[in-house]
Amino acid sequence: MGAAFRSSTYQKNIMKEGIDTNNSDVKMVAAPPGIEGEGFFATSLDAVIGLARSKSLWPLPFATSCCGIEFMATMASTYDIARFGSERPSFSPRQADMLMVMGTISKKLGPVLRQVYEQMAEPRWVISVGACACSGGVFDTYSVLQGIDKIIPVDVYVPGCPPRPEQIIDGVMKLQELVKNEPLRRRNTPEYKALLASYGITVN
Amino acid sequence: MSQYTPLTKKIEDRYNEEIRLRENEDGSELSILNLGPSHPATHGIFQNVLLMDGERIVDAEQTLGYIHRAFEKIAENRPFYQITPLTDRMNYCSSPINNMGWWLTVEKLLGIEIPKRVQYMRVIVMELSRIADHIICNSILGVDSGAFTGFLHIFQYREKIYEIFEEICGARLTTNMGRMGGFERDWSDAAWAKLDKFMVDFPLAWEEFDRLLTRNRIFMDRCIGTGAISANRAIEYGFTGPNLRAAGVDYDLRVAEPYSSYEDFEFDIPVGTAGDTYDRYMVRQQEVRESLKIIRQALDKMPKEGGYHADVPDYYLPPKQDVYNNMEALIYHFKIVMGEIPVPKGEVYSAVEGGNGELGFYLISDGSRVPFRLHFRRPCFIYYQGFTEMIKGQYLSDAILIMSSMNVIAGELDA
Amino acid sequence: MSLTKEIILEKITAKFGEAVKVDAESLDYTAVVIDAAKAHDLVKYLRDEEGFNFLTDVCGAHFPENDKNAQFAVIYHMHNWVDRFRIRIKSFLNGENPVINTVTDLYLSANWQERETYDFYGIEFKNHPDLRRILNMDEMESFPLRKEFPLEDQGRTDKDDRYFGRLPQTNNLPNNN
Amino acid sequence: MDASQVNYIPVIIQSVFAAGFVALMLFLSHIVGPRRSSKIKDDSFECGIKSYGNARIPFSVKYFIVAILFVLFDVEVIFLYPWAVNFRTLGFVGLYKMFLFMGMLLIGFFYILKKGALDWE
Repeated sequence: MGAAFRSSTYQKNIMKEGIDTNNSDVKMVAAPPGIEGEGFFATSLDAVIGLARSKSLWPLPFATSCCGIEFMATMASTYDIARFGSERPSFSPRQADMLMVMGTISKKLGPVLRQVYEQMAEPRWVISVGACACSGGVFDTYSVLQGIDKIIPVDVYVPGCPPRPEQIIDGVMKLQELVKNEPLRRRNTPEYKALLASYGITVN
Repeated sequence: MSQYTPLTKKIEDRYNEEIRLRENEDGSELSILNLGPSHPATHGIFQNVLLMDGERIVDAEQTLGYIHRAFEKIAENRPFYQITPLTDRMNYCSSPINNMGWWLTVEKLLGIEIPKRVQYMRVIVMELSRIADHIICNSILGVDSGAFTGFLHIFQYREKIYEIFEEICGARLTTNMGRMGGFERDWSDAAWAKLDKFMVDFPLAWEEFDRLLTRNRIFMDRCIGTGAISANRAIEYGFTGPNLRAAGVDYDLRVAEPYSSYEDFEFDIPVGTAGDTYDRYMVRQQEVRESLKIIRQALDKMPKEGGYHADVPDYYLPPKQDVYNNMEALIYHFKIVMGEIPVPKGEVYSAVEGGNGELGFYLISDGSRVPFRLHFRRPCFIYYQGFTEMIKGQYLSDAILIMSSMNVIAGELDA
Repeated sequence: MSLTKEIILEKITAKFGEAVKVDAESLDYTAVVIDAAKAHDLVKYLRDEEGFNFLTDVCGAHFPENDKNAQFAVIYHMHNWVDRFRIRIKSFLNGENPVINTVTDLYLSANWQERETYDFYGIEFKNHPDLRRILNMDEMESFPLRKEFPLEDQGRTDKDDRYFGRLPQTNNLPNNN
Repeated sequence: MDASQVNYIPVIIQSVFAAGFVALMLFLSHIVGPRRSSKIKDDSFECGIKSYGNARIPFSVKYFIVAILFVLFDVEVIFLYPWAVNFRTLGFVGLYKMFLFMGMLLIGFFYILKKGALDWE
């Protein structure tokens, strides 16, 4: 698929659903919208990069409590998350794409989580797995941070206590959709900078 | 978030004297290494600041409380049946044991007699979750020493145990199983069928897993002789459970203080000799076989009649169709749901043999609907104190193995 | 000689006299209430002479209604493995500055449990090797498990008390998140 | 460009393509990936807490010795490759030469063992 590079238009290109050639349950990933010709296929750089990124999200499993064990089940052979490109979990934020915060984040752990998030390389995404990470969950106590979106911006929330492995994988797939449709210029837009500034993350 | 001086600085100030003194003859100095909160090797969130002499560990300092969720404070604001969801979030690798431990404490306080059949069902559930806990511990010990396939292979059987728990109580991991006096519903035929199927093909898989690791040359070299602790030193540090039995002491609560009719089953307690990582691994391997033996005996000797809960209308929710039809059930239902159950005033301590050791519940009740004070005796929190002594003088890579062989679970550590 | 409740109680009262009282609260094991000053000696006596080789548990409790010098309590659980006999030792402490001496020199397992009790209740353990907070943040001033300390996080902005039937009372506790 | 050099052209094309692909990927990720640096991000990652002190501390010399010895004996293996490829054409003469070469290295190895460079304590 020789892709001729057109200057990436800024507008979000909404991906239309893949065309189901035959109704087999295996759904082939659809090619991004583009011009089909004799022996060539031209599309926007955003779409190609987005598709590539979405299929190779390396997770940083920030697993603290029960959701961490459910993530272990997701990584194991029955609900294999490696089918979605997340084969290699990277525990150092340098090579991680998506920060999966799983489990309770206490106030003592807040600065640690924030440090890990800030040291992740752009483009980075955050999935908050489980009720404790999303909103403090059942622990409305003096020592638990009521939701990690108080200290870091979150892209996908996965409800459940703990969410079933299918739910975690559904969260990853939702994030893949987000990544596929994200324009390359998003990280330099003023809105994104304002979002980070609202969390006190200084961005130069 | 208040800014705090990094812990490594505090430790460095404390060890400054030692660092300056210990100018090694080959010119190397002691260094401070931070095995910090977000680290692949610490399965969970706790921090070790290590004083290292090259590869060897000179001293270690632990920091806990990274997922402290104030269980004991929450337990003081919740009626009795709402505390079970708390207990299964403590040791989430074997949560049904915690639930059953809590129900045994409440039944001891309220003086409820449990029919034999329910006790046998509880024994089956506890032994199943003990197997699940040991599956995680031993397979993660394999992962830490590099044998990833063992984990992938044996973890399917933990999924099968999850399916059995789902049949019984609807949840996989945080089970919230059981009620005061028994179970919320009788076990469906699917649960019994899945249990029988599990009992057929799990022993073979377990022997396979055993053949994979136990006589593996690399695994033996890595585990034998590391992190040894003597028996009386282990008692001194308050070790209980597989870690203590690995050190050579045959203290097992199921035999020392039989509860829930454990005395009807014959099983023996595996005991190690050296108390090192390999012994802890072998004790857990053998304990899984003992648990299978117990489940088989429980399945054979299971009394047919006896229902699935004790006949205590004061504490056990009446079935829904009774509630709509007759008056007493409605009153009982209303009182139980509102938490106005008759609770005597007094203190009770009851302990259960959990996946990691003696899991105790110390309950002070002043007759009101919520416990006045509930303290959890968490085995992980107590025996993790011995970690510093066990890793002194060991290599850093062995310290990782020692930590995962002790099966320290963060949820139970910082409850 | 298998220990029974009467034997052990009579031995303890023989040794400690009136400083010891039987605790009527307990519904299961023998329980003894002892003055704070003598708690360490009782634990030492039980360990050396009576063969209680295992200190199961150390925890604290807060009884705000009790009179002035019995508002806090430290509870030790000990277990004699040979005779399979458990005992509970409770000693009440003053409400203003609860102080008791540590048993870490007798049992190493008491170290962290006493630090946790200090962390939750502010009970001072004299000559404890390293008494500082263990589970909460180091900068936390108040002791959270005391009864007057509210459960919920005070810094919350999203949970409006009016929806939960609680009047938004102005609390005078230091804001400590 | 006589005959013997011509059949090297595919090898050159192959290596150009390989190097080119690597260069292209690096260049692409350089221009596409957003670069963002802040004080905290450039700080060294120490398991989530603020790192303190510098990592350049003098460490024991035995690490360095073992590393250099490894490099030394690893290079020795590289010399074996050309010899192994035309082992048959060299015949016995080549074999003795290689024995001589290996013998000298063995002497070096035993010297190291006796001097105790490899024992770790």
